[in-house]
This record gives sequence, C-alpha cells and structure tokens, in this order.
Amino acid sequence: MMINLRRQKEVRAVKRVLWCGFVLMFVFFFSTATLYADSKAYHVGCIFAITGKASWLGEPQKNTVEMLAQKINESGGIDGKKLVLHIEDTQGDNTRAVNAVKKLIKKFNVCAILGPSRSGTSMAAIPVAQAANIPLISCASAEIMLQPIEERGWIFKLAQNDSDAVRKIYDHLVKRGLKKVGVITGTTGFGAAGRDFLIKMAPEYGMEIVADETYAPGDTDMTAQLVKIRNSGAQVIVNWSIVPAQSIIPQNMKQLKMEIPLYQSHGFANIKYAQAAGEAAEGLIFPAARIMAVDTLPKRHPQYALMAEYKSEYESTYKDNVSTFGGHAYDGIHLLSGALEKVGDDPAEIRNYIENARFVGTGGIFCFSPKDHCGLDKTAFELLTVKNGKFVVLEP
Amino acid sequence: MTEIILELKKLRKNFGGVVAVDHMDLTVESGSITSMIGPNGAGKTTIFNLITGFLKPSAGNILYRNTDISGMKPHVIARKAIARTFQNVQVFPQMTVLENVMVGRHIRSKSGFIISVLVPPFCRREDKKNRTDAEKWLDYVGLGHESDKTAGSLSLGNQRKLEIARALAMEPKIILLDEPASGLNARETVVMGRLIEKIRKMDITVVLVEHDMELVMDISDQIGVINFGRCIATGNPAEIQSNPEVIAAYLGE
Amino acid sequence: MRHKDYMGLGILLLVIIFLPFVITNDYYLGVLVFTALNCLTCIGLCLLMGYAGQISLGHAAFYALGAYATGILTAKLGWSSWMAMGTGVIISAGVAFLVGVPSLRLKGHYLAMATLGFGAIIHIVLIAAVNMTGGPSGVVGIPSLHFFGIELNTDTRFFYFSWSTVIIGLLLALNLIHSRVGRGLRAIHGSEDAAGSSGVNTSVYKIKVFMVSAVYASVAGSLYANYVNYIDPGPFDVMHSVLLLTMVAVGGMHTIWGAITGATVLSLLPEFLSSMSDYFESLGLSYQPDYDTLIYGGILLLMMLFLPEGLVDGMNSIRRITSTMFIRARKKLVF
Amino acid sequence: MLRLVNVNSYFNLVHVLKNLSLHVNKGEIVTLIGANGAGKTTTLRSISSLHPVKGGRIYFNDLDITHLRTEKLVKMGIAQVPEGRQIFWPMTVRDNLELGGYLTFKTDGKKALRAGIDRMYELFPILRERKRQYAGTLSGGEQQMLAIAMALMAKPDLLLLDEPSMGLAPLIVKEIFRVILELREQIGLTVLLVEQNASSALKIADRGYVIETGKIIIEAQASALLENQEVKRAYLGRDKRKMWE
Amino acid sequence: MESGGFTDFLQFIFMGLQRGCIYALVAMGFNIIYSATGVINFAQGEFVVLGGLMMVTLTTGFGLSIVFAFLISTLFVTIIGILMERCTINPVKKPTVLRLIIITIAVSILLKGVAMIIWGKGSHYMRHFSGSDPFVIAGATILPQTLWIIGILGVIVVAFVVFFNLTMTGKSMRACAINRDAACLAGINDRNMVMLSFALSAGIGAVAGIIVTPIIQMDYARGALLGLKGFGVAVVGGLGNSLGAVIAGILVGVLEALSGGYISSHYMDAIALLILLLVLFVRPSGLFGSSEASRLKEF
Repeated sequence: MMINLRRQKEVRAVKRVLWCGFVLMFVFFFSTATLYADSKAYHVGCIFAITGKASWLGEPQKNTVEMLAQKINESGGIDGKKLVLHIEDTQGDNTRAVNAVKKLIKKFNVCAILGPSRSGTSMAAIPVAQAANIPLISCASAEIMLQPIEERGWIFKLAQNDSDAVRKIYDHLVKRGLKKVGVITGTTGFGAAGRDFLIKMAPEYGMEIVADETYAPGDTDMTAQLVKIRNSGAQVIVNWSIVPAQSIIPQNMKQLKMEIPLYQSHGFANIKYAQAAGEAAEGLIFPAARIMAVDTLPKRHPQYALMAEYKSEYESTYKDNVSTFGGHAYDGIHLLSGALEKVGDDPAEIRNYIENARFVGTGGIFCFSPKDHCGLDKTAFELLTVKNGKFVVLEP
Repeated sequence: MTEIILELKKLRKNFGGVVAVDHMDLTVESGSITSMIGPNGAGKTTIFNLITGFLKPSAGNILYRNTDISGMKPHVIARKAIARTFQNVQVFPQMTVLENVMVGRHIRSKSGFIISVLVPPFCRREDKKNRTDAEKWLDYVGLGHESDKTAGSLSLGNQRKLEIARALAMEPKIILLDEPASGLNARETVVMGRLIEKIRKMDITVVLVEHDMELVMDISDQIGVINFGRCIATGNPAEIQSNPEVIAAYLGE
Repeated sequence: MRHKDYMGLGILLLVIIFLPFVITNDYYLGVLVFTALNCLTCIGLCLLMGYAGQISLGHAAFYALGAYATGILTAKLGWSSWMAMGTGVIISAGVAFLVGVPSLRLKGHYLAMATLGFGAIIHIVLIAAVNMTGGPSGVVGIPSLHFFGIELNTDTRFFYFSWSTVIIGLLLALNLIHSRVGRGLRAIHGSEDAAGSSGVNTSVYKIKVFMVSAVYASVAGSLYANYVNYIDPGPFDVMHSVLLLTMVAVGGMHTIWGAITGATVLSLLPEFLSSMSDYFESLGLSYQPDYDTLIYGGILLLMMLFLPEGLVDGMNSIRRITSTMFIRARKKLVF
Repeated sequence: MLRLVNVNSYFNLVHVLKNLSLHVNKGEIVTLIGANGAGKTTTLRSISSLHPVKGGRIYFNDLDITHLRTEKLVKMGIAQVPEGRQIFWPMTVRDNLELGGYLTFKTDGKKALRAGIDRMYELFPILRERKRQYAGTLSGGEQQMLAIAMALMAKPDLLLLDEPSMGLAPLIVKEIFRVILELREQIGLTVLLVEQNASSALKIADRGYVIETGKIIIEAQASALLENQEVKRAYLGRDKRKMWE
Repeated sequence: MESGGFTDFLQFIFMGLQRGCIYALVAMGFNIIYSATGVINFAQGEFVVLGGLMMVTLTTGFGLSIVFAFLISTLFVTIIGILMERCTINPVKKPTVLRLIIITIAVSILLKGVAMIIWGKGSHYMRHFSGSDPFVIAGATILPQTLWIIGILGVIVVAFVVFFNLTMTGKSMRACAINRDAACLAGINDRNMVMLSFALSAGIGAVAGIIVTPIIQMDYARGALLGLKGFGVAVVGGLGNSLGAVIAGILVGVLEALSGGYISSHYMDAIALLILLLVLFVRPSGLFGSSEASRLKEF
C-alpha cells in the first residue's frame, strides 16, 4: 500500500514536470508575439522556400527582397515610413506555408504578402490569405491559382503564364512547320502544369502529341524515355521541367544522336542548367523572361534599363547569377512599394491598386485588371537559345 | 491405469545437416511429473519447441490426448491448454506483474479489437474477472504483493514464478517448465520445487527440463535422460542414478 | 485504463479547453492544429511500434490515403466530408491489410524497407495518376468540415475539433492498450514466443494493429485535407514517414504519452526556432533561416544521445535525480 | 599466474558468480568442473572481460586485469577458446588461423604469422589438409581443433578452454586432450579447462575445482576429485537410491 | 540513327547499368556499416552529397586535376565519417538499433545543414571526366561517364574483394562482423573496426557522389533521395552482403530502365519497387542474405 501511494505520488510528479515543461515552452514560444508593434512602418510579408527542396527558387527571391528593402529604406523609405519585411521560410512544404501565412497575417499584421515560391505551397496558402482578405502575390506560375477569378479576388501572381510559354513554343513550331511533338516532363507541379497545357492546347495549333513521357527529379538517365519518343516519330521534343535533371535530356539526345530540335520551358532559365548540359545545350530553344538575356537585348527595349540595373546590383551583391525567380520578387516589391506609396497600407486599397496597376518589370510589361490577376501575356516571353554557353535572344 | 496425456513418437528434428532430436520416444502420464535431463546441447529445449509448435518436426508425431498436434502454430497449441515457460525467462518486461498474468488469461477470454477499443459493459466484466483470476494465480505462486511492479524489475526468482503464474492462468492440462530453477539460489530452488509439487496436486501434468539434479530427483515420477538427441534411459530417480549409461553421459567414462 | 492515464487525459482536456482563451492569435492555433494531426498519426504509429514492436516507414502513405480519399471524394465527386473520411478509413484499413499480410512476416530492417517501399509506391502513384489525384498539381477546393451544422472554418473551431479527435483517439488507444487485446500486443513486443505460447495469435494481431494504426493516420490525413482545403503529394513523401518515426522515438515509444510528447515537441520545434529567429533579429543579431536546419538536427542529436529512452523517460530520470538531490539537501538541513 | 579474488558477476538479474576465488599456477592444468548453468563459462568470460565483473579482482602475473579490454588481455598472453567453437564460419581455415594470429601479425609481421600457422599445421595435421575449406564445413572435432589452434596462434601463456568436449565423440575428445597435454610438455602452456565431462578432464588435470551455482565447493588434486562422491552429487544430485529402496 | 528492337533493348540496358551502378555504390556504403554495427546509416546519402560538392569545389573552384581532386574529396568525406563515428556512435553506451538509427538521421540533418551553409542552395555541376562523345555499340550508345561509373564500381568491387579477403585488416573487419566476441578474443579491437567501417563507407559514398555529379548536378538536398534508393537496394540484395548489393543495384537499375522503356515512364520507379517488394516477400532476407542474419538484428 505504501509503495502504491508513493508510486502514485511519483506519477503525479512526473506529470507535473511534463506539463511545466510544456507550459514553459509555450510561454517562450508565444512571448515574441508583440515584438513588432511598430506603426511607423509598412509591414509586408514574404514567404519563400528559403531552405528545403526548392531552396534554389526561394534563395534568390529572399536575396532580392532584402536588397531592395535595404535600398528603399536607405533612401528614406516610402513616404518617410520604413518598409519592414517579414520573411518566412516554407521549406517548400505546404504545411509550413500555411503556418507561415497565418503567422504573417495574425502575428505581424502585414498588409500584403509576397510569395510563396512554388505552386503547391501557393495553393495551400491561398485559402488562408483569401479568407483573411490580405493580398497575396505569388511568385509561382501555375494559372490554376487564379481560378476561379471571382473566388480569388485577393490573389495575384507575377510569374508568366505557363500557357503563354506553350503558346510561344507552339507559335514557333507552326512557323517552322513542325507538327509531331514528343512531350517529356518532370514530375513536379511545374512539369505537370506544363504537360497539361501542352496536351490541351495542341489541337488549337494543329499539333499532334505523339509521345508523353515523364522523369523524376532524381533520375540520372532518360535514354529510355527518349528512345520511346524517337520510336514515336516525333519531329520535335518539348522538355518541360524546372529541376536540374532537365539538363540531362539534351545530353542524352546527343548521346542517342537524335537531331530533332529540342524546346525547353521557361524552367530552363538558369544559366547553370545550360552550363551543366555543356555543348549539348547549344541551339536548344526556350521561352523565357528577357532578364535571362539582358545583354543581348536591344537597348531601346522598355525593360532594358531596369533589368540591367537589377542584374548588375544583384550580381555584385550576391556574386551569383541573376534569375527569373529573383526577378519575380523584384517585380513584387516594386509593385507593393508603388501601392504603399499611393494608397498606404490598407489591404483592400492595395488590392484595388494592384488590380489596376500597369508597370514595367523584369518579368514583362504588367497590365493587371480585375479580370486578369497576372497581367502578363505571351509577349512577356522572348524565345532564347543557347550560344557558346550563354543565353541569347533567338534570331528570328 | 492412468491416462497417457502426451506421447512423442519417433520424433526427429534436424537443422540442415545437424540432427538435434533423433528418434525420440516418450510417454507422459496424466498427473505425473516427468523430467528430461541431459548435458548441454542434448536437444531438450528443442523437444519443448517441437511440442509447443515453435518448430516443426522433420519426422514423427506428437500426440496430445490422442490427437496429433505436430506442426500446429503455437497459439493453436496454447488453446489446447498446453502451457510452457522458457529457459531464459520470457516475461513481458514493460508490463506490470498483474498484466503479465492477465496475458495468460488470453485464451480464457474473448473480446476482440473493436470491443477492446469501445469497452462495452460485458467487456468490462470480463476484464474484471480476468483481473481477479490473475490475482488469484499471483497469490498462488506467492507474488500477490508485487502485482503493480513492472515485470522487468522483479528478481529472477520472482520472474520465474511469474512465468509459471502466467502459464497456470491459462488453466492448462499440461505445463512444460524449461529449467525453472536455473539461476536461482538454493532457497529459491526449494521454493520452486514445492511450487511444482503443488501444481501437480491440482492435477496438472508437469514436464520439466532441469539441470538442478537435487530438484529433479526430489520431485520427479519419471526421468528421461537425453543425449545427442536421443532418449538413452527412462525410469524413476533411483534407476537413473544407478544407470551406468547416464553416469557416463554426465561424468564421462 | 489506469488512474494516471485518466489524470493525463483530464489535464490535456483542460489545457485544450482553456488554451484558445490564452492564445488569441489564430496563427498559434493553426500551428497547434497541425500538431494535433501529427499527434493523431503518432498515436497510431506508437501502437504499432511501441506496443506491438513492429516498425513502419510507410505511414505517410496512410496519411496520404486519408487525405486523398477526402480530397477526391469531396472536391471532385461532391460527397459529404464525413462519408469521405469513413471511406478513407476503410480504404486505408484495406490497404494496410493487403500490405500487412506479406510485410509483417518480415523483421527489422527488412520490414522497414518493405513499408518504405510501399510508401514510396503510393507517393509515385499520387504523382503519376494525374486523372485521379491531379498529379503534382494536387486537388483544390476541398470543403471544410461541418460538425452538426457548424462549419469548422475558423482556426479556433478546428483547433477544438482536431484536439477533440486526438483526445478520442487517445482514449480509444488507451482502452485498447489496457484491454485483453492490448495486453496481447504488448506481449508480442515483450516476447513474441511467450505471447504465442500464451495463446496470442501473433501474426493476426500484428496485421490488425497495423490496420488500426493505418486508420489513425488516415483520419489525420482526412482532417488535413479538410483543414488546408488543398492537397498535393508534397507532404506525403517518405521523409514524412521518417519524421513520424522520429517523433515517436524522440518522445519515447513505450508509452502513448511519449508519442504525443514527441509529436508535439517536434511539430512545435520548427515554429519555435523561427520565433527564435524573430527574437534574435529583434535584438539586432543577424540570423538566417538556414541555421534552423542545423539547430534542429543538433537538438535531435542531443536528445538521442542523452535521452535514449525518449523525452518522457528522460524527464523521469531528471526528476529522480533532482528529487534525490532535494532529499539529500533536506537531510543536511535537518542534521 | 592467474588469481581470481571474490569475483562477482551478474547476468541480467542472475547473480551468476558469488564471491568466486580460484588460482592457476604456472605450468599447471587446472580444471573447473560443474553441472550446466553452474557458472563455468561465465567465469572464463569474466576473466577475458567479455563479461563485466562487478566486485572482486582478477590478477594475472600479479597485475590487476579486472577491467582491461579483451584485446589487451590477449596481448598480455591470455587466450580463450570460447564455448561452442566460435570460429569464423564463412572464412577459410587459413583465414581463421591468420585472424588468430592477428597480434603476431601486428607486432612481428607476416613471416612470424606464417611460421605460426605452419606450427599449427604440424600440431593439427588435419587442418593443413583442410586449409582451403570454409570453416563452417568442417566436422565438429576439426572445428574444435581449429578453435584451439586459433587461440594458440596468439602465443598465449595461459589458455582458457571452454568445454572442448561438448558434443564430440569420445575418441575425438581424447585426441584433443592429448594435444593439450602435448602443448604443456612442449611449450609449458598453462591451462584453465572448463569441462562438463568431469572424468576425462580430471584425467589430464593437475588440480580441479568443483563449481556449483556460482560457488567453488571443492578444491583438490585431480586424482582425489576423481574418487570424490561429492563430485557426483554436484552433477546428479543427492543419492536417491536409499530413499527409494 | 537506326533503331530496332535489339538496339532499343541494349540502350535500356545501358541506362539501367548506369543507374544500377550508382545504387550499388550507395548500397555498399550501407552494407559496410550495417555489418559492423547492425545499423542503417541514414547519413549515407549525405556522404554522397559531400563527396560530389567537394569535388565540384576542388575542380571548378580551385582548378585541381580530376585525379587529385578525387583523392582529396574522398579523404575529406572519410574524415567526416570518422568524426561522425567518434562523436555520435562511439559515445552511445546502450546502443539500441532504433536509437542509433535516429542518431544517424539527426547527423544527416546536421550534415545537410552544414552543406547548405557552405555550398549554398543551388545545384553544382562539373564536366564529364572525359568528354561527352558517346561510344556506339550495336547501334546503342553509351556515354564515357557511364563507362567511368561502371569502371569505378568494378575497381571498387575488386578492391573490396582484395581488401576483405587478402588483407589482415579486411579480414579482421569481416571477423568482427561475423562474431564480435571471437574477434575480440583474437585480439582485434572491435571499436576501431567500427570506426574503420564508417571511414570506408564514407569513402565509398564520396566516390559515388564524385562520379555521379557530372551527370546529375549535385545540390545539398539530394542525399535523402540517393540514400533511400541505396537502402532499398542494400536490403533487397541482403543486408551486409556487398556482392548482393551490386547485383541487386544493377537489377533495380535495369528493371527501372526496362519498365520505363517498355511500360510507362510515369510509373517506372513504382514498378521497379513493386518487383523489389515481391522479391522481399518471397525471400524475406533479401536475395543473398542469410535468414539467420536477418533474424539476429531486430529493432
């Protein structure tokens, strides 16, 4: 009996220690809640995939917004108010993205959110922002994010439309008289969206999809898929992916001595991919934002000045190549700082401002409207090619 | 004439090329204490494993009350009221002593997964009965005061008793004890001997594998001596002690 | 069920009832909702690992089955959420049966590999079966749950609902553990041989408990889909299975309370770290989110090095040490 | 040469060795006999540190070796032939012998190793015939010889032999014991022999200890033990004949 | 280019060989540590990543020759393996398998974090070792880098056979894995052997990373993916059996390539995995594992 009593006491003590631990943790966890009650500043939230499997997307975006915010604040802020960025990391994970958006909205009371970087995380974050009536400006490309438009009134996106990239490619194919298309896509959200549009829009352009293959991000060799495409009699291959593995396709094609033209998606817009593919990448064609080939762009192009400045600043600050992804963040901050300057930090006002915004960005010439929350069309793309290991504008 | 409860007929077990049990014949009378002795590695535990279904015999039969049980799964054999203990005690260390014995009540109760999750009244009643039964068996082996401890914290002697209590809780007809006294000190061994005799008095047949010869000689009705997988002699303790073959097997020539 | 479990449940219930009054910020409630989902899955996994002694590196797959059953049936076919959740449970249990029958004959690393392979296959199917699952683009527009006419569309409501589910799941799991069947399961973990010779049908029990743990994961998955309103294959990869396993092991897999502790601590840790980084930055220190990974790994490593039996057990020994110190100090004072 | 003083040892919960003390003089063959489970093997494992000792001291050549690591002890000259012929089954006989001479190889190099192996082949000619075979395919007696040869490869001063006769036919047991005697003649090896098979062990031993449930109950000259009725009691229990007749 | 049934088949086999050799190398790393400790080292994938990243830095960053960079990277990762063993595995007093596994998971997270901070988040590429002009065999083509991979795997397998069968250290490592007690009684220091096993498997991981980087572009987060595949291959080959790992690795690679080529590239990994699972169900201890070994090492 004595033993029993003592045991029960022990058990109680254990429980007490346990819960004390929890309570302590909670207290510490929540104690930082009111650290940011600075009303003399504009609070903007940013969520990017800074670490994790898509960190190569989020990293340049984070760098870009930090660089811009510093520049803005050094030159006196917006209307004399500081621009405070709250940057959260999604790790490319949907759950984290939801938490991060909530944190930005509820804890930091941000007036608008820039990001997330990926389509999946954006899709997960959208219902939260929509329900909270906070504008969310995604840096991902999936058009499904904006649909249906009446339910996504608070959602915008800065990346060019996948469908426009497909249009750009198909236009070019029509011009060259190629009809039989072999499609090969990576199994990520980006690849799947592209595959969808490639198949859906083919009849519109009189294209025939003769092969439809995929590869996983970790694959090391795609000759099996390419052999299948070769046997299908395709006249052209479209490789749609955003992961590094896509560089293997041109190499495998060269290995298989396939001489049909290769088109890549705007996901190829990373000079490292071209460098990794080496000479095999020479001559492939892909639609991309002009920032990727700013040096070969005519100087009179309306985007030229802006992009050249961004490129030189970014590359000197971070010793890294500029990318379209960082460009989205650049456009986002420009858009938001414009909004804040004009209408202050009321979310609804910002939303209305963006719905009618027109400006020149790195991604193209934006022209938002209540019906179009992307504001870009296929003119945002330029067909680029790889020449001597560099991206250059394709000679018409 | 007493009934024969267990009969091994030409039992044979080989692991690859190694013959562990060979041409083994043994009959166990109901209500008796039968001991199996023999040097290390003679195949005694293998015989237990064959009887309780952990191993399948390579040849031969095991008859339990005249039905062949060779090759059945352990839990099926357990349901036929054959209980056993293990050479290196196998209590459930994370569970309390009482819960250990309640596991022994497994075959005497029914509630399945869904009932266990929802706990309807009849399940509660069954559980309560199991608990009182288990307590009874704990008292029987003399562990009533330890029921709330975790089994892993008991001394070895008590773990052996607990194992026996768990086996008895199955209300077995026959109980196979694998070295119940190994690792026990002299006093504990005496207590164990008394416990085994007490079990026999309940009309439960006991089959024993044991190295402690004092214990074996004290309590056995019948002893089988096993060497190299064969039964080299059977008889009462006095016969065994004077059997030259047995002495040779043990002490060498 | 034992006294201390009732006490634990009571305390947990009280904490949950009053927490939303203390924490008025929906963000924290949202974090705690995900914590609840992890707790639910870990309860099931703990039944399997801690009580039946079988390992699974494929539990994210059951989480996915639940989520996708809810997602596809509600968003695409317009079923009610409850029906969808039930169907998910049935599908998960069925799949667990089919996978469990051949897999649970395997042991140790081989079992781990079989379940891991199963998890990987399910993940590939989620990506590749575009027509059904939407592929990497996922399923959109999953409706929120309705509970007796109340739409669970705010964080507070869903917080209460998800934690109620955890409590019910905990209650049922504790019932199971302290029942005849539960004793059989724990017996299997203690010694499979002794359990068999006590009449426990070890192979059937293993399969059944695998199914039960799949059901827990499936319910958690359905709740995830209903809460986030969007699913894609991302959260259901093998690494999530590994994370779940880690949660159970860190908490201490021998008690359900350990699993819950582990799930809570590891679910809150990243948010905690990111709060820390805010704190550091408010102090003017530069802190990169990159360090989170390092600190996370470091904490996990230290926990495993110094609290081998998990947090709950570790706390017990800390308490034991402090109490003996206390007693000694008191003795000194008396004399 | 070897002295155990009040050694205690536990196996999980079981108090296996209870204040066990014994000694082995240089050049002696001492046997430790007793029934199954009496603690014979644990004694040997405790000496070679394969099993932790709790309480008590072990001295070798007057050095305290109680808590030294196994490989240190081997280096000092204590070799053990473990119970149950624990050779490396999937490796060849020659590989096994080489591993036995691991330390020789480390200190004296390849030549010494080869010489050692050749000596073992002389001692156990059957091993030379079998040198390319996998150890697992040898017969029981050959395996036992290999195990002993492996231990001898370490050039020990003291050999701990754990039940070399277990499961072997009497003729082979005789052969093995013959070799042990020969070794003592040749190189003055000291042997501590643990045996269940008391008669044959006592025939070659100088001195013997009888161990019962972790305690030494008798210590005497081997010839005296052979006649001792107590020894039989330790194995077969109290004499029941009187009671039954 | 002509194409036909056989040419295509050969092409798929080449592809399978390339993938399979990489799996085999990773799996061999798992096996070495498993043999010595009974633990699956979840940080194995990180060794691969570190090897690859180090190689990129040394060749493209410091301009070292490939051979030299190869050696230094391998050495670097080997040292990390040794450090890992000394700091996290060796101090564990009561090692249970599950505990050690979680420790290796923690180490893998740590190493990943370190790699992220040092090498950043982008992918890193390097040139193929000797150009990228393919060789043509019966109409099918094979890249020189693939030949390098196959060759290096071959060299490592031979080196392994020599090391574990002909050298004393190798034999004593095997002895430790077979019977720890008996090895100690032969005077072998088992703890050093465990350390050596970490060193070796880290080294092999590094080699795998180095030869695969020219193909896949290495980034810090790639370890998990490579590791999981390698783990599967190691298990199916029979844990602790390096030859089994090589055969199973190539089998898996070829199965993937064939199912990708003839059935569906969408499900190629799933089909290969399914076949692996079936193999496991038929032979519960892997293709070449012994059933006793699998019974001994449980959680």
